[in-house]
Amino acid sequence: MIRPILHRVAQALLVALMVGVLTFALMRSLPGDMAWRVAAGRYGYDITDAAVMEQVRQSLALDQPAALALLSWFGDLLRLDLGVSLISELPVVDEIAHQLGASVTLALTALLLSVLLGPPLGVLAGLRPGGGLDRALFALSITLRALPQFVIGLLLIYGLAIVFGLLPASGHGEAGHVVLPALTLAIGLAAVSCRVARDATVAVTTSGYYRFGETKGLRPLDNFLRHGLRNIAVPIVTYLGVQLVYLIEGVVVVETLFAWPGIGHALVHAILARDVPMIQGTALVMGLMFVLLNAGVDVMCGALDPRRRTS
Amino acid sequence: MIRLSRGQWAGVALLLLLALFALGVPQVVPGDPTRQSLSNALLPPGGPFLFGTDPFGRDMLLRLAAAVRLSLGIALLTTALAGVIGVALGVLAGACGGWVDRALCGVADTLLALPGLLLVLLLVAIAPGRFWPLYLGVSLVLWVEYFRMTRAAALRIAASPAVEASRLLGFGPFYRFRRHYWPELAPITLTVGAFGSATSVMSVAALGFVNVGVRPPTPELGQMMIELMPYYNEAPLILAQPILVVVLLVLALNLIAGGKTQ
Amino acid sequence: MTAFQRLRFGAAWGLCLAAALITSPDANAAPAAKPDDRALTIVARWELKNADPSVNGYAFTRMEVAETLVDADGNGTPKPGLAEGWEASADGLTWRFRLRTGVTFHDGTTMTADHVVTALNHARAKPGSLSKAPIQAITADKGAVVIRLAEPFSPLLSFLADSASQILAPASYDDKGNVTHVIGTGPYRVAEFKPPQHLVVTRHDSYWGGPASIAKATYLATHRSETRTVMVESGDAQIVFNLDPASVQRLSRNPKLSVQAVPIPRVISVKINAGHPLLSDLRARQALSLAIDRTGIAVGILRQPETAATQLFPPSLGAWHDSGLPPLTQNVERAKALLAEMGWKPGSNGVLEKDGKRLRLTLRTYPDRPELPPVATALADQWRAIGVDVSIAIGHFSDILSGHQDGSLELGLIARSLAVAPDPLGTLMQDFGPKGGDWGAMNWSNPALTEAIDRILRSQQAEESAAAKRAVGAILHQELPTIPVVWYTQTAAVSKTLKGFEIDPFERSYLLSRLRWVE
Amino acid sequence: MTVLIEADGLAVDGLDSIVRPTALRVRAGVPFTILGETGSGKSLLAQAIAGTLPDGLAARGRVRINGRDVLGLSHADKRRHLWGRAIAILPQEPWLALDPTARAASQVWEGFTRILNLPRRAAGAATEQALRSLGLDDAARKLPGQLSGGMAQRVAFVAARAGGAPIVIADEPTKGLDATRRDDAVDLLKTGMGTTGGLLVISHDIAVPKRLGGEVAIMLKGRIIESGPVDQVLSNPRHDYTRRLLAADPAAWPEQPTAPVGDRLIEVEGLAKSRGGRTLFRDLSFTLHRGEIIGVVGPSGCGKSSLGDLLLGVIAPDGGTIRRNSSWPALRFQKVWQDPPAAFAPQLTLRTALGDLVRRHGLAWDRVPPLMDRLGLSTALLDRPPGGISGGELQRFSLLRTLLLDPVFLFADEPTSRLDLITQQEIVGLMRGVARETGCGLLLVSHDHALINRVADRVIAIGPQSDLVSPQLPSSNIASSAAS
Repeated sequence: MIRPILHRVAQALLVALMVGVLTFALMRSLPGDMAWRVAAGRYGYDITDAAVMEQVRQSLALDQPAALALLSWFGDLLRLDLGVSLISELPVVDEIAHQLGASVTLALTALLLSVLLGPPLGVLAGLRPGGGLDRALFALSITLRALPQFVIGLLLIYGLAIVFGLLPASGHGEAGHVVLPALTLAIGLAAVSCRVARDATVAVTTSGYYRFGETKGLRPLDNFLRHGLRNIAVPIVTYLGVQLVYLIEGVVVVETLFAWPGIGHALVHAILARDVPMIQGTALVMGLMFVLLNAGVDVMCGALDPRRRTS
Repeated sequence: MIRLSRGQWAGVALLLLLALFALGVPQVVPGDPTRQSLSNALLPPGGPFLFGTDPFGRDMLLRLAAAVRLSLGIALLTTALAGVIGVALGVLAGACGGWVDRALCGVADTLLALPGLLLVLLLVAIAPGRFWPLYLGVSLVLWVEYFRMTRAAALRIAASPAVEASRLLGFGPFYRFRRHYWPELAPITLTVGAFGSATSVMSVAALGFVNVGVRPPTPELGQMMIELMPYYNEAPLILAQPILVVVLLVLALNLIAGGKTQ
Repeated sequence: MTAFQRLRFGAAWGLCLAAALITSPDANAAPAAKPDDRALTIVARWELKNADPSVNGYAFTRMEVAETLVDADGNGTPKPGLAEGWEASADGLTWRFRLRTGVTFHDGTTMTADHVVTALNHARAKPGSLSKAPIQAITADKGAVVIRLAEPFSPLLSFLADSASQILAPASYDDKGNVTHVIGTGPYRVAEFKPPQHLVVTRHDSYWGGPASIAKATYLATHRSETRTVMVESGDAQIVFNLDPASVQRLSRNPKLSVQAVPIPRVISVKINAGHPLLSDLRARQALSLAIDRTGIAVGILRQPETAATQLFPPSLGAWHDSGLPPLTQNVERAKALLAEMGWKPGSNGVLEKDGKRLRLTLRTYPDRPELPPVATALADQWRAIGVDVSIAIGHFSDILSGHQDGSLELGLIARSLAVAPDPLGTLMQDFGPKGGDWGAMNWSNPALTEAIDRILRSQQAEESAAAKRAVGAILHQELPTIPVVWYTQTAAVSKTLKGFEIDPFERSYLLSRLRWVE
Repeated sequence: MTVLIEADGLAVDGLDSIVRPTALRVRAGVPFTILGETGSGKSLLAQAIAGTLPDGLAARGRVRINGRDVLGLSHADKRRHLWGRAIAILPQEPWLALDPTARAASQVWEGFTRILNLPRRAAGAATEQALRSLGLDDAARKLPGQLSGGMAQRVAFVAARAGGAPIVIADEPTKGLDATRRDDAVDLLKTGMGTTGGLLVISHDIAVPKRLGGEVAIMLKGRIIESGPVDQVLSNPRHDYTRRLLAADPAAWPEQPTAPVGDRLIEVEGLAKSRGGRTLFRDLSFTLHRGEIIGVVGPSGCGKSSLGDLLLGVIAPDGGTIRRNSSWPALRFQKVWQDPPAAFAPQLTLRTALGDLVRRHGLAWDRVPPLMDRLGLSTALLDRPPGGISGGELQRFSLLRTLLLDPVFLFADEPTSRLDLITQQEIVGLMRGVARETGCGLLLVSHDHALINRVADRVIAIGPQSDLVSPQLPSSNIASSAAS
């Protein structure tokens, strides 16, 4: 149990290092003058001009050497200080604290919905491989996986929000608002996890121990509950770890589409506006969220699979 | 060498059909996919233009064909680049083991610590509208998958008696790669490649969606969708085309990947 | 886990799924509250950044939280705001503003001249119109505010009407003069301010002009036009601004909505580097202008035929628009002839060549205004028809500004507001001054134009001013330092559950206090 | 004596008839073994009786268990109802049959609660007792992955029988076990049966019926060719196949004369090797001469294979020296593997594989046909992939490819442990012939003492407790202490 924790801690450090160096190097090499972007981001196109930009340039101390700026960022990070957004001039931590809640709500709702949708269907299909449900689910899954996330989102909006008026299309603040964006993410996740569940079910039900459970004399339901469920769940939960990448990436696209005031949305904007502290802050938090969720998956795997605890 | 299932054949057939469409249309229908004619905007399919026109009066048939060429081209290039690097390093790591393996795994783990889209977004932001950051970014994300799969297989193959036998029988590393590794890696490469291509098609479209992809007027599927999205009520058949094409492309690639999940 | 527990788990999981499916629509069930308490949602594309008036002041004046000393009517003519009236000295150097009495800030403080002076001085220190005015001092004098100028400056009133010049309570500022809370005098007060998306306001019951009808309103910034359209279609928002052209038609057919479009003093034009060897010749600029099918763009892309620009100033700018000017029209043959006259000859692919060099240019534009990329695409296509090979670079709008500064810009397609403050004069001084302007002329200047602008600045007489304004229009029309393409219309879709909706052409206010719910 | 299982005209139909109509009787207290080689249909016969035939195969005829006709049972569920209650079906490979994520005790416990419907506490006590009776106290809290093969075998046995079924059907219960463990497993089955239970065992190993006693049936190509009490059938076989089968048992092989000693090939002095922190052997010294056969025995995992690999130079020793006669290049030191299909590139036809080898070393293809002839391989096999021919044939090919290189040393690592008895005898015979005729030194590793005993000139026994046992003992003098 110590090794996985150490592994995740190392990964978290790696994320911090990578985000720091990468975003810094990239942003420094971006085309155009940073002061322009910052001025533009702050004041908008009607007010920004050369004079405004000059004022911004002086206020930002952008002439600082890159290495020094990077070092000071790491130094600040150690003190849990992510700096001040160049655009809003508010502390990055405050902005992220506000956005992170929204993103986590979205991500976790999506994960929950996907777990409710995908694996149960996959298990049902896997119990009768080659059956009608299996084939239908295969077709559905492969089609859904061929749809880009934003298309799924738009289809859902037009379908559920406009035509049927069931759900609010966009916005934030009420419980109902999370459903569509979360569903958009969840459908993509479920399309894959139902196949994982299906394959796992087939593998388990054709395994020697499942067969042994039957010939031992266990009733099918007993056998499924005692030897099927846990063994099917292990690969599904493990796969959740793989899907987290999709989730985090999806958050970027889906938040933009649904005007969800989360961290992915903030990241895209920060990149466009060249708000280096925000980019580093958001990328760092997203990376750490990824690591943390992965650690959560580890814990769940450990809880499900006693082999992890003993080996 | 690689035996394809029925579904995989269907995927190959579909992909060939799309490629034929992409390459054949310009041969049959003369014209320029970026040529506008505002008086012919949003003509429905079936009229003077077989697939209709977009809001700028550009021929959808030509645009779709060009967009498929672009998507396939990017997909092919990125997967090929990532494939060559990934397989070569994967075999190297798997077959050599030791510090080579540890070093390469370290690099791969580092890249995996961060979601790929983030990497691509940052790279694309360096040179908006250019192709190379797209190629580089997508390849950088894809090669890790090749590497991991190839390495896992190579580890297994390297430990197999067949490879040991080959060595004892006096065969060199190239022979072993050709006769032992490659036949087993080929199907994996195909699967990963098909998945990678699908990922690449999707990523490029998603970047088009956040306006950081290929620059207009070059026809690109994601951007076409966004351009046409507002007309969903007015010209649904036009909007459906790029969506359908993306779905078919990714579907074909997913089918080739064997409907597998990973 | 025992099997029984597992079974229970399974049952729970089924229930959860069912519950998710059944309960989620409830979240959207129509609010059962009294009509009076209904909250209004307004969606527009501008994201909120912070409380600084120079950065985000427009959001607070639009939501009627903050007000300015001087207001403007639908034509941009100054009218009393927090100042009841004003007088200028004969030399035009001293302005005295009489303050409205009985005005209270949202924190209950009564507004005094000192408060106003403080607010204006803070505004002067930040980027914005006021910082560009030749102000010597702002002082309080017996309940009035006195502004002393270094030289006569006719657009002062207009500058005071700029949202960046809004009057806030002293408690709004911190020690360094930065605004931390927006405490204004308007009919609405800030209830919640969550950048980048949310601004919630509630009615300020002791507003000097009497309380508004609608109790609560939310401003929601939504970047994508598709999303905005969807929100008004699904009923999540009652008012949506900045519709993309394609949605305008669709939304106008929606029986639950009405769509309004009002011409505003903003114009899409091509900014030209007149110092570029290919573009320094007036004939080249004329040829580019003649090649443009403005009506085609207005109809095909903006879907509003009347927006095709016939000159720089749209008719909404009253005194500046000169109907006597010959309209800008398309004449491809004439354009080709002009280029041929300059010595350009058709080369391969129909692109013109001279001395082995191809006529190739790059047009920069930006996607913040969703119309720009399509217009750029159309322009490139129309220019190609006369043999000019133009490639499009869609990037950040600051690329155009920095391109202006470092001289690398060739062509830029911009959407320029001619009236950041209600009077376009300030904008014109900035854009077409002797050194050109970031958003205007580049490597181009015209002494006659400078002189005409100067005349307007100093003029105290309407007639003299009008003649000078016509001269300005004529010079810009003739010389084409920028090529106007289409004028702007502000579009909005409004739910029919509201009445009294109007678009302010100067985008100063959403006029919330005039709205009421349909009974 | 009560007849517990009674089959008449029992046949299994697949694409073609796989098990011909067969009759057998299993009586209480009398173990019954079906003996046969791979593909003889013995497993299918057992599955037909137990009702566990794979999809696509159907049984016909009549099967009575405890006097009840089970094939005719209208509903599959009723058939299932026999499982665990009337018949306990012991899995082939117990380590694959135990749920890897469930602790050993719980896999036994569920039989008591779910099938016998004991209350929780009583089931717990019963589990504890059942495990203790087989010395599995320690195993209770362990996961299958933490159990040794023998322990897994016993846990599976307890789990299968927890439902209280009197009849045990065991399919290849000794597969993959070395001799000692094999005997333990057989004893376990026999004890478990008692005097009233039934026991049906499927095996390819003659040692099983020998130790079990009771009755035996010999199966060949889908039919029982001979059956009866073990003593009678094995001592007085009537069928020619049975006779060959018995003769193929290494114990029955004729003694071979030891070879005259040739040149020194490999000299080993003070050799030591450890793996995973455990010493496999140390201070091992011996000399292998040309034409000599040295046998290596020991329980699985004791380092037999490592010894061979050390001699080949594939792995390096931890201590001591290995001197190979430098007159011959490394290429002429070769190896034959345990699992023939694993030692060939699966996608290549044998013609391609051999062709590659011939080309690589500039040999003439002419040399291949005579060798094939001598190894008893038909040329038709050349165009098949390794997976397309039998294990015995493939093992001959692996011998063939080494012979093309004129080996002076051959390390044969359990070369016949995956093969049937008769094939084993043929392959070992060939190897022996090669060693004697070409003067090739042979290091033969096997877990089968009897086999080594018959073939080797000298024996090295490696044991787990005693770090090193008896180098250079005469073959008649195998240290029996090497058992675990």
